[in-house]
Amino acid sequence: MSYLEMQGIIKSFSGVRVLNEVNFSLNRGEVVALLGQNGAGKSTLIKILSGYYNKDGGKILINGEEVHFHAPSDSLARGIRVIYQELELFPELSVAENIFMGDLPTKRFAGIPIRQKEEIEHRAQELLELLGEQIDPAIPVKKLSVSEKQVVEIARALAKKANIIVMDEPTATLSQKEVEKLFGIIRKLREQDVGIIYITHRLEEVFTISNRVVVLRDGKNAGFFDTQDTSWQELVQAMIGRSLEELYPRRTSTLREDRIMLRVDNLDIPGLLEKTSFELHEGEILGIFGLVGSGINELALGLFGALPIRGKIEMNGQTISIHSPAMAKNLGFGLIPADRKQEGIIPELSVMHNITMASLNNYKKRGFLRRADEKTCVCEWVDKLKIRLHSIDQPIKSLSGGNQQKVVLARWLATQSKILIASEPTQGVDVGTRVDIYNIFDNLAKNGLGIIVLSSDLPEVLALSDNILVLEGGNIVGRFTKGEADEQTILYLAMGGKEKVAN
Amino acid sequence: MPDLLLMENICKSFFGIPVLKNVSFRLRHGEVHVLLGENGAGKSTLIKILSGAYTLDSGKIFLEGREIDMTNYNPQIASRMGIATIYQNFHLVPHLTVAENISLATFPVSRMGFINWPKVRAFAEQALQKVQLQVDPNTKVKNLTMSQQQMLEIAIALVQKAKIIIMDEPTAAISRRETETLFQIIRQIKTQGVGIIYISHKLEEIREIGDTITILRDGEQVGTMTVHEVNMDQVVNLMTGKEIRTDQRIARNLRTQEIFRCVHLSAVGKFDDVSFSARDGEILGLTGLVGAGKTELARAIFGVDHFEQGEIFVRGVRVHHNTPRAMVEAGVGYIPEDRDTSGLCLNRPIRDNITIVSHAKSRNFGLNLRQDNQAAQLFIRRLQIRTDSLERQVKYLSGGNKQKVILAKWFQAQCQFLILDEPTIGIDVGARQEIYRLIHDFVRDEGRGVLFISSDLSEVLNIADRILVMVRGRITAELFPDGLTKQELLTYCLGLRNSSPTG
Amino acid sequence: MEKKKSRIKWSAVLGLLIFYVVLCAVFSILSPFFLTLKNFSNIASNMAYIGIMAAVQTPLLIGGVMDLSMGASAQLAGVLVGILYMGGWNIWLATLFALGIGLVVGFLNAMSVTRIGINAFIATLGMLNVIEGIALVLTGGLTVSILVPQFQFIGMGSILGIPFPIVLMLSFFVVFYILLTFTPFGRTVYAVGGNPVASKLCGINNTRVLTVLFVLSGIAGATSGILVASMLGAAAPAALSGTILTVIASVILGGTSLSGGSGNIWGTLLGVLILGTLTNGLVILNVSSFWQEVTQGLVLLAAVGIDQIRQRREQR
Amino acid sequence: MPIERNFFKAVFTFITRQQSLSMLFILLIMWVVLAFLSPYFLTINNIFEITLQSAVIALIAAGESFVIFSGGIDLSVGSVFAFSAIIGGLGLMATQNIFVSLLASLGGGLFAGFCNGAAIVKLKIPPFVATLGMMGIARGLALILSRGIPIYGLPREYMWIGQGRVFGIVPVPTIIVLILFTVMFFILRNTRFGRFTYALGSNAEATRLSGVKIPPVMLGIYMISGAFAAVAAVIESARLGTMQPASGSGYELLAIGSVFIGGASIYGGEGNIFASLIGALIVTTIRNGLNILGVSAFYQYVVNGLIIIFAVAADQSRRAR
Repeated sequence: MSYLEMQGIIKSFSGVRVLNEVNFSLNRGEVVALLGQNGAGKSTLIKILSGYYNKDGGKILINGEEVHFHAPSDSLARGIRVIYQELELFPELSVAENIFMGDLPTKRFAGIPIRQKEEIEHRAQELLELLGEQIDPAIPVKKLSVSEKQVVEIARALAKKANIIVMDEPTATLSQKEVEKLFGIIRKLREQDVGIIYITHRLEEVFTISNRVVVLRDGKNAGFFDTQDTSWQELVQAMIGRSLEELYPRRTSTLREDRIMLRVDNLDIPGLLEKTSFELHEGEILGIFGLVGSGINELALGLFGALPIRGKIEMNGQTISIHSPAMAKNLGFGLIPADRKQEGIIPELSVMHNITMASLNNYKKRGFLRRADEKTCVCEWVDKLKIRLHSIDQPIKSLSGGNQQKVVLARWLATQSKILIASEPTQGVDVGTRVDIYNIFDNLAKNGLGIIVLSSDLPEVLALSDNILVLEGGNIVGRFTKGEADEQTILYLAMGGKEKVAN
Repeated sequence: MPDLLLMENICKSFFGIPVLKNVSFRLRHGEVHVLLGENGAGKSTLIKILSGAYTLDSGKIFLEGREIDMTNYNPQIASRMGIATIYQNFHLVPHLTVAENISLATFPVSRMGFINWPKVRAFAEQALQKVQLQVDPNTKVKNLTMSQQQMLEIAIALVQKAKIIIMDEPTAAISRRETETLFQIIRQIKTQGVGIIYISHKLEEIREIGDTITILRDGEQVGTMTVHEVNMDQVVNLMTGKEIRTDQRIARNLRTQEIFRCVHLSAVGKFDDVSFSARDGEILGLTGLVGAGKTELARAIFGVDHFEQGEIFVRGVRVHHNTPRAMVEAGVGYIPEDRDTSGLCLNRPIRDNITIVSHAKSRNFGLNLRQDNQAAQLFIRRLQIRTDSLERQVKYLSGGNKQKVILAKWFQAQCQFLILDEPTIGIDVGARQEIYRLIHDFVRDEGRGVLFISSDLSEVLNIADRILVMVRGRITAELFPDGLTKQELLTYCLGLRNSSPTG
Repeated sequence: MEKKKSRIKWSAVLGLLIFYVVLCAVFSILSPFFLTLKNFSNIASNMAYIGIMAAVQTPLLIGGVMDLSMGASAQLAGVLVGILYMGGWNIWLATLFALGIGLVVGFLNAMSVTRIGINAFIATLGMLNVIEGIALVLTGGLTVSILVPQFQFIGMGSILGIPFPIVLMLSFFVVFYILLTFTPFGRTVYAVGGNPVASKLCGINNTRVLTVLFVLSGIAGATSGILVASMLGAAAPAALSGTILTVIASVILGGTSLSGGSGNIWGTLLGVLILGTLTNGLVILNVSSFWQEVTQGLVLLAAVGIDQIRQRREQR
Repeated sequence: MPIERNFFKAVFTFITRQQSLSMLFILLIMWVVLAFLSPYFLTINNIFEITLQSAVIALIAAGESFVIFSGGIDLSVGSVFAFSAIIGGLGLMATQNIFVSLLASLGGGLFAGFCNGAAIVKLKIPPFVATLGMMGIARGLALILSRGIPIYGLPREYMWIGQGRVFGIVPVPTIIVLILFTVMFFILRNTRFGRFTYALGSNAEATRLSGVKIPPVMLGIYMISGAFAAVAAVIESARLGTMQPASGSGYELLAIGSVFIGGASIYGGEGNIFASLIGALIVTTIRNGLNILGVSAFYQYVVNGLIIIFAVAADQSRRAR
């Protein structure tokens, strides 16, 4: 039985589980690295441990005895101390005063009698020496460097008799030399029988300082390792859930052969696209691959009515005509345009307004918007798609590219689109979000949507699609089902080759 | 019987940059010889030398065994000797009739000095028959279709007793069916002993019509073979040059002198404590995930945005004012990520765009238009910017050519250190290679360096001599591309590993 | 981050409000006649026609377009009422007809902007010339008097003691506030101004949005022309030609961006009031009316300049 | 006959390819039509009369051209016109020296332009707003300085600038216009300043990133605009023999209209200064023609407006092609 045991911790925010039965343990005198990508649930776990959040389920045991933290003070009383990235020090007060902040009698808060001051400075000195640091306890904290401030925080934790210290990315703002110094201190703490939870992104550090590694992924335990017996490849695989060779998720859904949603027959866009025909089934992800300038973009815009098209389009067996994006929208199409900045977002408007822009009529009652309905819907999608933001009223231009893309995606999900046309859906999107988007697509397909992914990223198309079309010079030059497609042939066709490559 | 045409050891360089290196080329009677190569490989230069548009630096050309005197060689002589070129944009007079066009060079004149119309007509009918073109000789040329115009050009070449016909991408603008007709004609004129030099990218066509293939890459002849002995796969490899990466690195001459250095650059929330230096002749790659702060860093270095701390040195001299102006004066150039919105004056002529930097640096009141034109002309040729006139507004150019104009503007101003931010985004594969080549050429001259910023890992691996990795605003690794795999580089970009950066 | 952003939005209006209060305080210290209910109702009544036009110009600017022909439509409407009445029409019928002409003018503007694709600034600049010319031609450059008691109500009457022009102006502001904030249409206006391509690809019919805006603008122009004609009891063909710039100035003063996509209708109301109060205060202080133009120009420059500097500082 | 149709089509495409050419063509057609309609129109005197009448608008349009080519707009020119006239008038009253007066006018225009430029460069106020503010300020100052009273009693030498004729026939303003337009044409074409003016209008960010110092260029552009308003003011004062604080109102729209009729792009970066001259001539010809035909002068507004709309519409459809 370890000193600290967290068992089956569950936490949800607005119905979305961010921690799902997470286990964690820590002994005194041990450094355990907590590893995971952004959003894996590390900080939520820590906030439950420090009493900021109440857990929805599970148990926390200290020394074998179950504890309940209702507020940060409960956790502090148990000797758990978190050192955050943004240090929580009082810059105007001296080092010693900062270290003994909570223990100073209130009457001395304004003016400390000289003997007391000497006494706490003396005790502070002792603590700092314990950590092997030469810092004058009398000088104000604002004069210290970042790493020295960190030492003060650690000293403060020791002064509070902390048994467990949590360090949240402590090296993010430190130079190489300061990092080494910090590691020295951590080793000293270990000797003091303090248990340390070390949160980081950097594998190198994990190997230098930790005894054990706990990996979280998507709010779940993804692995427990002894540092000595593991390799960084193994850890990476645990973190991102797959080996680096395949960043792409496995498809879990299958298309329904019998239900053709969309049949496009001899679609022409004068000068840009010729005689394009294809079918889209319910629950299918149709990948259309082409190089820049091959016409994939135009095809997307044309299907959505933004370019004039000729040809026959059938939807669920009925012939339809699409002359404008508005018409396409009403028919149940949604478009994620390739050029997010120019065609996708409305930069000045808030995230909420961007999401509901295409579905305003859904929240209308007697001609007026019901903003409560709108907000509910937006919050729902923000949670479902894990869009990272501070507030739904924040202007979309302040989000990262990946999150902006999710907002555009949410816009069409909010209109309950049946067919999603995604043109270069992951261009300019970071790796993590990319994986999210793939998973969302997979999920949508499972729910019966038809998705057309037009992309110039070949691995993406290969990994994602049920069927693959290759577009070159405005013509479809190849058709493949998932199994039979290989990278080389497709690329060859897309570059204008005509016959299959030998071998 | 001697070969119809023999070109031996042709060398040609523009302004010290070799575009043809010892190329030899042989054309037999009745042969279709395909000239293959990426854009910028030297195909068109070779053709232009043959047709008299360019002079050659060294080498010999034999026509039917007789050496051509190259000293006074020009297009008129070439056509008199029976070398006809059929360009993509036809050299016909649209407002004249077919018959008039055919007789344009040699208008049959009666004794009185009047045009002998019956003869013109007879001549035309005879010519049209040679290519089996069934049009009324009295139709205006502008009323013909593209392929008819092309046939007409061939007809004209034939009546002028051409021995060699050069076809530059003849099928680019015509339909598949018309292509068939063209091939028929080609087969027919082959039997008359005419040699054809055929330039195309379409491998399929080459199979169908070609007899021999010569492949050029970077001005070098990398292979000549007959069509049935080759494997198309091999051709593609030769063309794109899988070894292009090693080629480039071997060719480069790294010098020890430092050309650019920045020290401890920081801007809150964007990047933190960035230091690096670049050497003379070096392509320094900077990579990282989207949002790592690369663009912000580039903008700050060039003075577009401000930074709070740090210093910048160019050739050891500190640049005091952090404005684009000061950087330009110090010899630094910047090619922004978004070409259209911050790189080019779209509705100004190419000439104005190319010369703007040198005008910005000059202190004169007036400017010399002729000098401007010459300078622009020089760079349009040197960078092979595809345009019909230097007065053409930049907005009509393709993405690749736009990027070349931006490059030209810095080359023209004799900039020494060039910062390129995602220079190949949205540019097609062929033009990409050209841009790499230009960057490569740029650093070959003494006293120049490049900071190449890109999120495309394979691109960075291919072009850079040294790679800096940026993770969340900090440079976390300095790597060398040799032996480095894409996967490894990705782990660095994800921040999973770091290596100590240089100070 | 989010808090900071919304603070920026409101601080523009708040800053204006503070400025307005200070302005009023200064004037009431300098003159005892300033701080009276009567005087304030005067200010508002006198600015009502500007306010009406500004209330509609605001969504136009938010939608990324501009209507320079508004003042001219006002002029034409006033003149039309006068001429038709003299021609024996019923006064209300004439008013209705004038409003109809305003609608047509707006529609024509919309056509040349959306169908032909002329830049709104130029299209409405041309339209300004055209209708100003028509008004001059119709009257021969002379003033037409309209002295009809029931018509005078529009300009002189009051409801529950509040002068009718103020009621009219405020109802325009309230209606457009509701339109912009609580209806899908209002939301789409912001989208069209913020990024026309993206809004089109959201399935928004940009053409329809702009058409509605221009038509509303024509009607609002006509309304304020009728209001002025009723207040003065006469319509002069060149009386309102310069007002459009005051209208745009007050909208910009209110914090609406010229590049479209953002703006606030209450800011516009404050902008109108500030310009009106400035004029009124200077009159009360017996300052030469010539100074009014100078101060108006300076206030506009100061407001926008300060806003720019603040925004740049926020960005740092 | 098809040939003839083709010929006309060719001529038509040639003319419509360049807006300035098509506008020149329209001007010539107007003159021909008017010559048929009225025997008085195509007399040497009347032609010079048109050039004389157009001088003021043409000069303002020349300054406005710089601003519009650089992607901005100057709404203050009408007020600056009155302001510099009054400054010049005061100078004349004070010293009775014509040169002082001329310098004062020019200085007034330059100063107003400088303020516009400074507000745009330093305070980053959009040109539309900055010059809208200046419009009120300059007008107010003109009224204040003159106390709202026109200045009369100009010396004969001064009046010569507006009323004199060289060789007894060519009006002095016409000559001034020709000289200044030629100079400006060369400045736009053959100087760095001109190049930067266009570049700024085409893409200010790209220009800045090319190392061009934007502030002096911007200041220069607006000062030129102010200076031209001043020159126009001198000519009008000299022609009418009086300097009026209320003069010039509405001229900004006429001048802007002239530039756009000449084919400049509203987004900047394109345009030819002589095309603006043609625009000004068209505007004036309409007024002159209507006068001669005895039609109410008020129609000129209607025609002006229609021409602006049609000119830009034609331009638009050509660009779309």
